[in-house]
Amino acid sequence: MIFNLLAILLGISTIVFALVAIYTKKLIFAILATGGVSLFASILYLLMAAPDVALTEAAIGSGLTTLIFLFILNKIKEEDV
Amino acid sequence: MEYIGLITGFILVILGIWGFLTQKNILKMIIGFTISDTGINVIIVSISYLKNRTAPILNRPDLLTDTVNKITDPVPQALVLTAIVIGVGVTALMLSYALRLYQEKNTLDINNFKDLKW
Amino acid sequence: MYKKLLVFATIFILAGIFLKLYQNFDGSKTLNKTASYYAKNGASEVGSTNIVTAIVVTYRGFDTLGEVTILFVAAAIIGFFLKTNAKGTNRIRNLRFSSEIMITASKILMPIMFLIGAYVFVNGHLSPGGGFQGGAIIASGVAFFLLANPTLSVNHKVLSVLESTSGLIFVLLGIAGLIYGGGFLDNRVLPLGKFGTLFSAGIIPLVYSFIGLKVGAELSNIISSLQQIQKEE
Amino acid sequence: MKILDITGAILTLIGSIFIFLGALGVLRMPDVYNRIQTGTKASTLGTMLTLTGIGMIHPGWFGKIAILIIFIAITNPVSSHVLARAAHFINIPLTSKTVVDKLRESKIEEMENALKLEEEQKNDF
Repeated sequence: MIFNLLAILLGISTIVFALVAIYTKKLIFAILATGGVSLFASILYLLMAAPDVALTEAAIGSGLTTLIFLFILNKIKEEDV
Repeated sequence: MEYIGLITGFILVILGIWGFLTQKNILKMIIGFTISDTGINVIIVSISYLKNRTAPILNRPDLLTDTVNKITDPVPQALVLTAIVIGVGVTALMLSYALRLYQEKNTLDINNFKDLKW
Repeated sequence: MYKKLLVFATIFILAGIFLKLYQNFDGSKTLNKTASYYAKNGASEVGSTNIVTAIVVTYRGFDTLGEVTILFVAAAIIGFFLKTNAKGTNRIRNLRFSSEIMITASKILMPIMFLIGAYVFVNGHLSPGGGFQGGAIIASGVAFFLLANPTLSVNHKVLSVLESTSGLIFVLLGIAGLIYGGGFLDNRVLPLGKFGTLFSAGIIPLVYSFIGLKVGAELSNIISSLQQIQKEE
Repeated sequence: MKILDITGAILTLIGSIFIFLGALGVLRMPDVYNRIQTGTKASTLGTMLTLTGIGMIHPGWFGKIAILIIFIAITNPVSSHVLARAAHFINIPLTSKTVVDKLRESKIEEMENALKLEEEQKNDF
Protein backbone atom coordinates (compact mmCIF):
# COMPACT_ATOMS: atom_id res chain seq x y z
CA MET A 1 0.00 0.00 0.00
CA ILE A 2 2.67 2.48 1.09
CA PHE A 3 4.76 1.46 -1.93
CA ASN A 4 1.81 2.08 -4.25
CA LEU A 5 1.38 5.56 -2.78
CA LEU A 6 5.10 6.25 -3.21
CA ALA A 7 4.96 5.02 -6.81
CA ILE A 8 2.02 7.32 -7.59
CA LEU A 9 3.91 10.30 -6.10
CA LEU A 10 7.02 9.42 -8.12
CA GLY A 11 5.00 9.07 -11.33
CA ILE A 12 3.32 12.45 -10.84
CA SER A 13 6.63 14.21 -10.11
CA THR A 14 8.24 12.56 -13.15
CA ILE A 15 5.47 13.90 -15.40
CA VAL A 16 5.68 17.37 -13.82
CA PHE A 17 9.45 17.49 -14.41
CA ALA A 18 8.92 16.40 -18.03
CA LEU A 19 6.38 19.21 -18.52
CA VAL A 20 8.85 21.72 -17.04
CA ALA A 21 11.59 20.39 -19.32
CA ILE A 22 9.47 20.90 -22.43
CA TYR A 23 7.76 24.21 -21.65
CA THR A 24 10.35 26.31 -19.80
CA LYS A 25 12.04 29.15 -21.69
CA LYS A 26 15.54 28.93 -20.21
CA LEU A 27 17.63 26.05 -21.52
CA ILE A 28 19.51 25.42 -18.27
CA PHE A 29 16.26 24.71 -16.38
CA ALA A 30 15.15 22.36 -19.16
CA ILE A 31 18.42 20.39 -18.92
CA LEU A 32 18.28 20.11 -15.13
CA ALA A 33 14.63 19.01 -15.32
CA THR A 34 15.63 16.26 -17.78
CA GLY A 35 18.13 15.02 -15.18
CA GLY A 36 15.32 15.07 -12.63
CA VAL A 37 13.09 12.92 -14.89
CA SER A 38 15.87 10.32 -15.07
CA LEU A 39 16.43 10.44 -11.30
CA PHE A 40 12.75 9.84 -10.44
CA ALA A 41 12.51 7.13 -13.09
CA SER A 42 15.46 5.35 -11.46
CA ILE A 43 13.66 5.26 -8.08
CA LEU A 44 10.60 3.92 -9.93
CA TYR A 45 12.77 1.11 -11.36
CA LEU A 46 13.95 0.29 -7.84
CA LEU A 47 10.35 -0.02 -6.66
CA MET A 48 9.58 -2.32 -9.61
CA ALA A 49 12.28 -4.82 -8.48
CA ALA A 50 14.97 -3.94 -11.03
CA PRO A 51 18.04 -2.75 -9.06
CA ASP A 52 20.42 -3.30 -12.00
CA VAL A 53 18.44 -0.95 -14.23
CA ALA A 54 18.09 1.56 -11.39
CA LEU A 55 21.86 1.73 -10.88
CA THR A 56 22.46 2.16 -14.62
CA GLU A 57 19.86 4.91 -14.96
CA ALA A 58 21.19 6.80 -11.94
CA ALA A 59 24.81 6.63 -13.11
CA ILE A 60 24.34 7.16 -16.85
CA GLY A 61 20.96 8.74 -17.53
CA SER A 62 21.02 11.17 -14.64
CA GLY A 63 24.74 11.84 -14.31
CA LEU A 64 26.58 11.62 -17.60
CA THR A 65 23.78 12.81 -19.91
CA THR A 66 23.25 16.00 -17.89
CA LEU A 67 26.99 16.62 -17.88
CA ILE A 68 27.24 16.25 -21.67
CA PHE A 69 24.26 18.61 -22.16
CA LEU A 70 25.93 21.21 -19.92
CA PHE A 71 29.23 20.92 -21.79
CA ILE A 72 27.43 21.69 -25.06
CA LEU A 73 25.35 24.51 -23.52
CA ASN A 74 28.55 26.23 -22.38
CA LYS A 75 29.51 26.75 -26.04
CA ILE A 76 26.14 28.23 -27.06
CA LYS A 77 25.16 31.81 -26.36
CA GLU A 78 21.64 32.02 -25.00
CA GLU A 79 20.57 35.14 -26.91
CA ASP A 80 21.37 33.62 -30.30
CA VAL A 81 18.81 30.88 -29.77
CA MET B 1 2.38 -1.08 -9.39
CA GLU B 2 2.69 -2.23 -12.98
CA TYR B 3 -0.29 -0.09 -14.01
CA ILE B 4 1.29 3.02 -12.46
CA GLY B 5 4.54 2.37 -14.34
CA LEU B 6 2.65 1.76 -17.57
CA ILE B 7 0.65 5.00 -17.35
CA THR B 8 3.75 7.02 -16.44
CA GLY B 9 5.66 5.55 -19.36
CA PHE B 10 2.83 6.22 -21.85
CA ILE B 11 2.49 9.85 -20.74
CA LEU B 12 6.27 10.34 -20.89
CA VAL B 13 6.41 8.98 -24.45
CA ILE B 14 3.54 11.21 -25.59
CA LEU B 15 5.09 14.28 -23.92
CA GLY B 16 8.48 13.58 -25.50
CA ILE B 17 7.04 13.15 -29.01
CA TRP B 18 4.90 16.28 -28.53
CA GLY B 19 8.06 18.11 -27.46
CA PHE B 20 10.18 17.21 -30.43
CA LEU B 21 7.41 17.83 -32.93
CA THR B 22 6.45 21.31 -31.69
CA GLN B 23 9.64 22.90 -30.37
CA LYS B 24 11.72 25.17 -32.60
CA ASN B 25 15.03 24.92 -30.78
CA ILE B 26 17.24 21.94 -31.66
CA LEU B 27 18.42 21.43 -28.06
CA LYS B 28 14.79 21.31 -26.91
CA MET B 29 14.09 18.67 -29.56
CA ILE B 30 16.97 16.56 -28.24
CA ILE B 31 15.56 16.94 -24.72
CA GLY B 32 12.20 15.66 -25.97
CA PHE B 33 13.91 12.67 -27.53
CA THR B 34 15.65 11.86 -24.21
CA ILE B 35 12.34 12.04 -22.32
CA SER B 36 10.57 9.66 -24.70
CA ASP B 37 13.59 7.31 -24.43
CA THR B 38 13.14 7.20 -20.63
CA GLY B 39 9.42 6.61 -21.07
CA ILE B 40 9.94 3.56 -23.30
CA ASN B 41 12.36 2.09 -20.74
CA VAL B 42 9.79 2.60 -17.95
CA ILE B 43 7.16 0.78 -20.04
CA ILE B 44 9.41 -2.23 -20.67
CA VAL B 45 10.45 -2.53 -17.01
CA SER B 46 6.85 -2.25 -15.80
CA ILE B 47 5.83 -5.10 -18.12
CA SER B 48 8.54 -7.26 -16.49
CA TYR B 49 7.17 -6.64 -12.97
CA LEU B 50 5.31 -9.51 -11.31
CA LYS B 51 3.39 -9.11 -8.07
CA ASN B 52 4.96 -10.20 -4.75
CA ARG B 53 8.25 -11.35 -6.25
CA THR B 54 11.84 -10.22 -5.61
CA ALA B 55 14.57 -9.00 -7.92
CA PRO B 56 16.44 -11.65 -9.98
CA ILE B 57 19.43 -11.83 -7.61
CA LEU B 58 19.70 -15.17 -5.82
CA ASN B 59 21.63 -14.02 -2.75
CA ARG B 60 19.48 -15.89 -0.20
CA PRO B 61 19.53 -19.72 0.11
CA ASP B 62 15.73 -20.00 0.06
CA LEU B 63 15.61 -18.46 -3.42
CA LEU B 64 17.56 -21.37 -4.94
CA THR B 65 14.68 -23.82 -4.72
CA ASP B 66 11.60 -23.16 -6.87
CA THR B 67 13.22 -20.07 -8.39
CA VAL B 68 10.66 -19.83 -11.19
CA ASN B 69 7.89 -18.74 -8.82
CA LYS B 70 9.97 -16.30 -6.77
CA ILE B 71 11.74 -13.86 -9.11
CA THR B 72 10.58 -11.26 -11.63
CA ASP B 73 11.26 -11.51 -15.35
CA PRO B 74 15.01 -10.91 -15.98
CA VAL B 75 14.98 -10.69 -19.81
CA PRO B 76 13.37 -7.20 -20.21
CA GLN B 77 15.73 -5.85 -17.54
CA ALA B 78 18.75 -7.02 -19.56
CA LEU B 79 17.24 -5.36 -22.67
CA VAL B 80 16.71 -2.04 -20.85
CA LEU B 81 20.28 -2.16 -19.49
CA THR B 82 21.51 -2.28 -23.08
CA ALA B 83 19.09 0.42 -24.23
CA ILE B 84 20.16 2.98 -21.61
CA VAL B 85 23.85 2.69 -22.50
CA ILE B 86 23.13 3.03 -26.22
CA GLY B 87 20.87 6.00 -25.42
CA VAL B 88 23.69 8.06 -23.95
CA GLY B 89 25.85 7.39 -27.03
CA VAL B 90 23.04 8.49 -29.37
CA THR B 91 22.35 11.61 -27.29
CA ALA B 92 26.02 12.62 -27.31
CA LEU B 93 26.16 12.10 -31.08
CA MET B 94 23.07 14.29 -31.66
CA LEU B 95 24.48 16.99 -29.39
CA SER B 96 27.77 17.10 -31.27
CA TYR B 97 25.86 17.46 -34.58
CA ALA B 98 23.83 20.29 -33.00
CA LEU B 99 27.03 22.07 -31.92
CA ARG B 100 28.43 21.73 -35.44
CA LEU B 101 25.25 23.21 -36.93
CA TYR B 102 25.43 26.10 -34.45
CA GLN B 103 29.04 26.83 -35.38
CA GLU B 104 28.07 26.80 -39.06
CA LYS B 105 25.10 29.21 -38.91
CA ASN B 106 25.23 30.83 -35.44
CA THR B 107 21.66 29.82 -34.69
CA LEU B 108 19.76 26.81 -33.37
CA ASP B 109 16.30 27.62 -34.75
CA ILE B 110 15.10 24.76 -36.94
CA ASN B 111 13.41 27.21 -39.37
CA ASN B 112 16.79 28.54 -40.49
CA PHE B 113 18.02 25.20 -41.82
CA LYS B 114 16.39 24.98 -45.25
CA ASP B 115 19.26 23.58 -47.30
CA LEU B 116 17.50 20.28 -48.04
CA LYS B 117 13.98 21.73 -48.31
CA TRP B 118 12.31 21.93 -51.74
CA MET C 1 -1.86 25.76 -38.95
CA TYR C 2 -1.72 22.76 -41.28
CA LYS C 3 1.43 21.53 -39.56
CA LYS C 4 -0.13 21.84 -36.13
CA LEU C 5 -3.14 19.81 -37.23
CA LEU C 6 -0.81 17.07 -38.44
CA VAL C 7 0.99 17.02 -35.08
CA PHE C 8 -2.30 16.79 -33.22
CA ALA C 9 -3.42 13.91 -35.44
CA THR C 10 -0.17 12.03 -34.76
CA ILE C 11 -0.48 12.48 -31.01
CA PHE C 12 -4.13 11.38 -31.05
CA ILE C 13 -3.40 8.23 -33.03
CA LEU C 14 -0.54 7.40 -30.64
CA ALA C 15 -2.77 8.02 -27.60
CA GLY C 16 -5.44 5.75 -29.10
CA ILE C 17 -2.93 2.95 -29.63
CA PHE C 18 -1.67 3.34 -26.05
CA LEU C 19 -5.24 3.31 -24.67
CA LYS C 20 -6.00 0.07 -26.52
CA LEU C 21 -2.75 -1.48 -25.25
CA TYR C 22 -3.58 -0.42 -21.71
CA GLN C 23 -7.09 -1.90 -21.84
CA ASN C 24 -5.79 -5.27 -23.04
CA PHE C 25 -2.99 -5.42 -20.45
CA ASP C 26 -3.75 -7.57 -17.43
CA GLY C 27 -0.38 -8.09 -15.72
CA SER C 28 1.41 -11.36 -16.50
CA LYS C 29 1.13 -13.92 -13.70
CA THR C 30 3.93 -16.38 -14.58
CA LEU C 31 7.27 -16.23 -16.39
CA ASN C 32 7.29 -17.12 -20.06
CA LYS C 33 9.23 -20.09 -21.46
CA THR C 34 12.61 -18.40 -22.05
CA ALA C 35 12.62 -16.57 -18.74
CA SER C 36 11.67 -19.68 -16.76
CA TYR C 37 14.50 -21.59 -18.48
CA TYR C 38 16.94 -18.89 -17.41
CA ALA C 39 15.55 -18.82 -13.87
CA LYS C 40 15.62 -22.61 -13.53
CA ASN C 41 19.05 -23.31 -15.01
CA GLY C 42 20.91 -20.02 -14.53
CA ALA C 43 22.34 -20.88 -11.14
CA SER C 44 23.48 -24.39 -12.06
CA GLU C 45 24.64 -23.74 -15.67
CA VAL C 46 26.33 -20.35 -15.33
CA GLY C 47 26.97 -20.18 -11.59
CA SER C 48 26.16 -16.46 -11.37
CA THR C 49 24.12 -15.08 -8.47
CA ASN C 50 22.73 -12.23 -10.55
CA ILE C 51 20.54 -13.65 -13.32
CA VAL C 52 20.59 -10.36 -15.30
CA THR C 53 24.39 -10.60 -15.47
CA ALA C 54 24.12 -14.20 -16.65
CA ILE C 55 21.82 -13.09 -19.48
CA VAL C 56 23.86 -10.02 -20.47
CA VAL C 57 27.28 -11.71 -20.48
CA THR C 58 26.69 -15.36 -21.32
CA TYR C 59 23.26 -16.18 -22.78
CA ARG C 60 23.09 -12.97 -24.85
CA GLY C 61 26.81 -12.19 -25.01
CA PHE C 62 26.71 -11.45 -28.73
CA ASP C 63 24.32 -8.52 -28.13
CA THR C 64 26.78 -7.04 -25.67
CA LEU C 65 29.57 -7.23 -28.22
CA GLY C 66 27.42 -5.34 -30.73
CA GLU C 67 26.43 -2.76 -28.13
CA VAL C 68 30.02 -2.02 -27.18
CA THR C 69 30.79 -1.64 -30.89
CA ILE C 70 27.97 0.91 -31.27
CA LEU C 71 29.36 2.91 -28.35
CA PHE C 72 32.82 2.80 -29.91
CA VAL C 73 31.50 4.08 -33.25
CA ALA C 74 29.62 6.90 -31.49
CA ALA C 75 32.77 7.94 -29.59
CA ALA C 76 34.84 7.85 -32.81
CA ILE C 77 32.33 10.01 -34.73
CA ILE C 78 32.18 12.55 -31.88
CA GLY C 79 35.97 12.73 -31.77
CA PHE C 80 36.04 13.25 -35.54
CA PHE C 81 33.34 15.95 -35.54
CA LEU C 82 34.65 17.98 -32.62
CA LYS C 83 38.29 17.86 -33.71
CA THR C 84 40.01 21.03 -32.57
CA ASN C 85 41.91 23.12 -35.05
CA ALA C 86 45.53 22.37 -34.25
CA LYS C 87 47.01 25.09 -36.46
CA GLY C 88 46.89 27.69 -33.69
CA THR C 89 44.33 29.96 -35.34
CA ASN C 90 42.08 29.55 -32.32
CA ARG C 91 43.09 31.52 -29.27
CA ILE C 92 43.12 29.77 -25.92
CA ARG C 93 40.26 31.07 -23.81
CA ASN C 94 41.13 32.72 -20.50
CA LEU C 95 39.68 30.24 -18.01
CA ARG C 96 38.94 31.14 -14.41
CA PHE C 97 41.19 29.47 -11.84
CA SER C 98 39.52 26.89 -9.64
CA SER C 99 39.87 27.29 -5.91
CA GLU C 100 42.39 25.45 -3.76
CA ILE C 101 39.70 23.44 -1.92
CA MET C 102 38.24 22.09 -5.17
CA ILE C 103 41.64 20.96 -6.52
CA THR C 104 42.58 19.21 -3.28
CA ALA C 105 39.19 17.49 -3.02
CA SER C 106 39.43 16.30 -6.63
CA LYS C 107 42.86 14.81 -5.93
CA ILE C 108 41.47 12.94 -2.92
CA LEU C 109 38.21 11.85 -4.53
CA MET C 110 39.33 10.65 -7.96
CA PRO C 111 41.15 7.49 -6.78
CA ILE C 112 38.19 6.62 -4.53
CA MET C 113 35.81 6.95 -7.47
CA PHE C 114 38.03 4.72 -9.61
CA LEU C 115 38.08 2.18 -6.77
CA ILE C 116 34.28 2.21 -6.52
CA GLY C 117 33.98 1.71 -10.26
CA ALA C 118 36.35 -1.26 -10.11
CA TYR C 119 34.40 -2.70 -7.16
CA VAL C 120 31.13 -2.39 -9.08
CA PHE C 121 32.36 -4.20 -12.18
CA VAL C 122 34.33 -6.93 -10.38
CA ASN C 123 31.29 -7.78 -8.24
CA GLY C 124 28.91 -7.75 -11.20
CA HIS C 125 27.95 -11.42 -10.81
CA LEU C 126 27.16 -11.12 -7.08
CA SER C 127 25.33 -7.81 -6.62
CA PRO C 128 23.50 -5.28 -8.78
CA GLY C 129 25.94 -3.56 -11.10
CA GLY C 130 28.41 -4.60 -13.73
CA GLY C 131 30.60 -3.40 -16.52
CA PHE C 132 28.40 -0.62 -17.86
CA GLN C 133 27.69 0.94 -14.47
CA GLY C 134 31.32 0.66 -13.37
CA GLY C 135 32.51 2.20 -16.64
CA ALA C 136 30.08 5.10 -16.18
CA ILE C 137 31.36 5.70 -12.63
CA ILE C 138 34.99 5.72 -13.87
CA ALA C 139 34.06 8.17 -16.63
CA SER C 140 32.35 10.47 -14.11
CA GLY C 141 35.55 10.40 -12.03
CA VAL C 142 37.50 11.55 -15.10
CA ALA C 143 34.88 14.25 -15.77
CA PHE C 144 35.10 15.48 -12.18
CA PHE C 145 38.89 15.75 -12.36
CA LEU C 146 38.72 17.63 -15.67
CA LEU C 147 36.14 20.05 -14.25
CA ALA C 148 38.36 20.81 -11.28
CA ASN C 149 41.50 21.31 -13.41
CA PRO C 150 40.34 22.92 -16.66
CA THR C 151 43.84 23.45 -18.03
CA LEU C 152 44.73 19.75 -18.05
CA SER C 153 43.74 17.32 -20.79
CA VAL C 154 43.61 13.53 -21.10
CA ASN C 155 46.13 11.65 -23.19
CA HIS C 156 44.11 10.18 -26.07
CA LYS C 157 46.79 7.62 -26.96
CA VAL C 158 46.52 5.91 -23.56
CA LEU C 159 42.73 5.83 -23.80
CA SER C 160 42.71 4.33 -27.29
CA VAL C 161 45.32 1.69 -26.38
CA LEU C 162 43.35 0.72 -23.25
CA GLU C 163 40.08 0.62 -25.19
CA SER C 164 41.34 -1.52 -28.09
CA THR C 165 43.31 -3.91 -25.83
CA SER C 166 40.32 -4.65 -23.63
CA GLY C 167 38.10 -5.09 -26.69
CA LEU C 168 40.60 -7.56 -28.18
CA ILE C 169 40.78 -9.55 -24.93
CA PHE C 170 36.97 -9.63 -24.79
CA VAL C 171 36.78 -11.18 -28.28
CA LEU C 172 39.65 -13.60 -27.50
CA LEU C 173 37.83 -14.82 -24.36
CA GLY C 174 34.75 -15.40 -26.53
CA ILE C 175 36.79 -17.47 -29.00
CA ALA C 176 38.29 -19.45 -26.09
CA GLY C 177 34.71 -20.30 -25.12
CA LEU C 178 34.15 -21.49 -28.70
CA ILE C 179 37.15 -23.86 -28.43
CA TYR C 180 37.01 -25.12 -24.83
CA GLY C 181 33.32 -24.67 -23.97
CA GLY C 182 30.09 -25.03 -25.86
CA GLY C 183 29.91 -21.84 -27.94
CA PHE C 184 30.92 -18.21 -28.33
CA LEU C 185 31.44 -16.59 -24.89
CA ASP C 186 30.59 -19.82 -23.03
CA ASN C 187 31.76 -19.21 -19.47
CA ARG C 188 32.81 -22.79 -18.64
CA VAL C 189 36.40 -22.16 -19.77
CA LEU C 190 37.38 -21.77 -16.11
CA PRO C 191 35.84 -23.95 -13.36
CA LEU C 192 32.56 -22.65 -12.00
CA GLY C 193 33.78 -22.56 -8.39
CA LYS C 194 31.70 -22.22 -5.24
CA PHE C 195 28.34 -20.50 -5.81
CA GLY C 196 28.20 -17.00 -4.36
CA THR C 197 31.90 -16.24 -3.95
CA LEU C 198 34.05 -13.74 -5.84
CA PHE C 199 36.03 -16.31 -7.85
CA SER C 200 33.09 -18.17 -9.31
CA ALA C 201 30.93 -18.23 -12.44
CA GLY C 202 33.76 -19.11 -14.82
CA ILE C 203 34.97 -16.17 -16.91
CA ILE C 204 32.09 -13.78 -16.10
CA PRO C 205 34.12 -11.52 -13.72
CA LEU C 206 36.97 -11.35 -16.28
CA VAL C 207 34.66 -10.52 -19.19
CA TYR C 208 32.75 -7.93 -17.18
CA SER C 209 35.99 -6.27 -16.03
CA PHE C 210 37.14 -5.86 -19.62
CA ILE C 211 33.71 -4.58 -20.67
CA GLY C 212 33.94 -2.07 -17.80
CA LEU C 213 37.39 -0.88 -18.88
CA LYS C 214 36.23 -0.56 -22.49
CA VAL C 215 33.06 1.37 -21.66
CA GLY C 216 34.95 3.60 -19.23
CA ALA C 217 37.59 4.42 -21.85
CA GLU C 218 34.93 5.17 -24.50
CA LEU C 219 32.87 7.46 -22.26
CA SER C 220 36.02 9.25 -21.03
CA ASN C 221 36.98 9.74 -24.67
CA ILE C 222 33.62 11.43 -25.36
CA ILE C 223 33.98 13.63 -22.26
CA SER C 224 37.56 14.66 -23.03
CA SER C 225 36.61 15.58 -26.63
CA LEU C 226 33.82 17.74 -25.21
CA GLN C 227 36.19 19.31 -22.67
CA GLN C 228 38.77 20.06 -25.36
CA ILE C 229 36.39 22.38 -27.23
CA GLN C 230 35.71 24.41 -24.07
CA LYS C 231 39.21 25.91 -24.22
CA GLU C 232 39.12 27.57 -27.61
CA GLU C 233 37.53 30.94 -28.18
CA MET D 1 20.69 -5.25 22.02
CA LYS D 2 17.73 -3.26 23.29
CA ILE D 3 19.89 -0.30 24.38
CA LEU D 4 21.56 -0.17 20.95
CA ASP D 5 18.14 -0.01 19.27
CA ILE D 6 16.95 2.83 21.50
CA THR D 7 20.20 4.80 21.02
CA GLY D 8 19.92 4.38 17.26
CA ALA D 9 16.33 5.62 17.27
CA ILE D 10 17.26 8.69 19.34
CA LEU D 11 20.20 9.51 17.05
CA THR D 12 17.98 9.18 13.96
CA LEU D 13 15.43 11.53 15.55
CA ILE D 14 18.08 14.15 16.36
CA GLY D 15 19.43 13.87 12.81
CA SER D 16 16.00 14.40 11.28
CA ILE D 17 15.48 17.46 13.53
CA PHE D 18 18.72 18.90 12.14
CA ILE D 19 17.61 18.24 8.56
CA PHE D 20 14.27 19.96 9.32
CA LEU D 21 16.13 22.99 10.71
CA GLY D 22 18.20 23.11 7.54
CA ALA D 23 15.04 23.12 5.41
CA LEU D 24 13.56 25.88 7.60
CA GLY D 25 16.74 27.91 7.15
CA VAL D 26 16.50 27.62 3.37
CA LEU D 27 13.01 29.15 3.62
CA ARG D 28 13.87 31.90 6.11
CA MET D 29 17.29 33.20 5.08
CA PRO D 30 17.51 36.45 3.08
CA ASP D 31 19.97 35.71 0.25
CA VAL D 32 21.65 32.90 -1.71
CA TYR D 33 24.82 32.63 0.34
CA ASN D 34 23.06 32.31 3.69
CA ARG D 35 20.73 29.70 2.22
CA ILE D 36 23.65 27.64 0.92
CA GLN D 37 25.33 27.88 4.31
CA THR D 38 22.34 26.70 6.38
CA GLY D 39 21.45 23.99 3.88
CA THR D 40 24.96 22.55 3.96
CA LYS D 41 25.87 22.77 7.63
CA ALA D 42 22.64 21.46 9.11
CA SER D 43 22.05 18.76 6.53
CA THR D 44 25.64 17.43 6.72
CA LEU D 45 25.39 16.87 10.48
CA GLY D 46 21.81 15.60 10.17
CA THR D 47 22.67 13.03 7.50
CA MET D 48 25.68 11.79 9.47
CA LEU D 49 23.60 11.35 12.65
CA THR D 50 20.80 9.58 10.78
CA LEU D 51 23.24 7.19 9.12
CA THR D 52 24.93 6.43 12.46
CA GLY D 53 21.55 5.68 14.01
CA ILE D 54 20.65 3.29 11.17
CA GLY D 55 24.04 1.62 11.61
CA MET D 56 23.26 1.03 15.30
CA ILE D 57 19.88 -0.53 14.48
CA HIS D 58 21.42 -2.82 11.79
CA PRO D 59 25.00 -3.59 13.01
CA GLY D 60 25.75 -5.65 9.88
CA TRP D 61 25.73 -2.57 7.64
CA PHE D 62 28.24 -0.56 9.63
CA GLY D 63 31.14 -0.84 7.15
CA LYS D 64 29.11 0.53 4.24
CA ILE D 65 27.70 3.31 6.44
CA ALA D 66 31.21 4.35 7.51
CA ILE D 67 32.16 4.73 3.83
CA LEU D 68 28.99 6.78 3.20
CA ILE D 69 29.80 9.10 6.11
CA ILE D 70 33.34 9.68 4.80
CA PHE D 71 31.93 10.51 1.35
CA ILE D 72 29.41 12.99 2.76
CA ALA D 73 32.08 14.62 4.91
CA ILE D 74 34.23 15.21 1.81
CA THR D 75 31.72 16.03 -0.91
CA ASN D 76 29.03 18.13 0.79
CA PRO D 77 31.18 21.09 1.97
CA VAL D 78 33.24 21.13 -1.23
CA SER D 79 30.19 21.23 -3.51
CA SER D 80 28.51 24.02 -1.54
CA HIS D 81 31.78 26.01 -1.48
CA VAL D 82 32.02 25.77 -5.27
CA LEU D 83 28.36 26.77 -5.65
CA ALA D 84 28.76 29.86 -3.49
CA ARG D 85 31.98 30.84 -5.29
CA ALA D 86 30.31 30.52 -8.70
CA ALA D 87 27.36 32.59 -7.47
CA HIS D 88 29.77 35.31 -6.32
CA PHE D 89 31.56 35.33 -9.65
CA ILE D 90 28.38 35.93 -11.66
CA ASN D 91 27.55 38.89 -9.35
CA ILE D 92 24.47 37.66 -7.52
CA PRO D 93 23.74 40.47 -5.01
CA LEU D 94 24.33 40.07 -1.30
CA THR D 95 21.75 41.06 1.31
CA SER D 96 21.78 44.65 2.54
CA LYS D 97 22.81 43.59 6.06
CA THR D 98 26.20 42.33 4.87
CA VAL D 99 29.10 43.64 6.95
CA VAL D 100 32.21 42.21 5.30
CA ASP D 101 32.93 40.64 1.88
CA LYS D 102 36.46 39.31 1.82
CA LEU D 103 36.29 37.72 -1.63
CA ARG D 104 35.38 41.05 -3.30
CA GLU D 105 38.18 42.82 -1.41
CA SER D 106 40.71 40.24 -2.54
CA LYS D 107 39.44 40.51 -6.12
CA ILE D 108 39.77 44.32 -6.07
CA GLU D 109 43.26 44.00 -4.59
CA GLU D 110 44.27 41.59 -7.34
CA MET D 111 43.01 43.94 -10.04
CA GLU D 112 44.87 46.92 -8.51
CA ASN D 113 48.06 44.87 -8.35
CA ALA D 114 47.69 43.91 -12.00
CA LEU D 115 47.12 47.57 -12.96
CA LYS D 116 50.20 48.66 -10.98
CA LEU D 117 52.27 45.96 -12.67
CA GLU D 118 51.16 47.20 -16.10
CA GLU D 119 52.02 50.81 -15.23
CA GLU D 120 55.48 49.79 -14.08
CA GLN D 121 56.09 47.84 -17.26
CA LYS D 122 54.97 50.89 -19.29
CA ASN D 123 57.35 53.10 -17.36
CA ASP D 124 60.19 50.71 -18.05
CA PHE D 125 59.95 51.17 -21.78
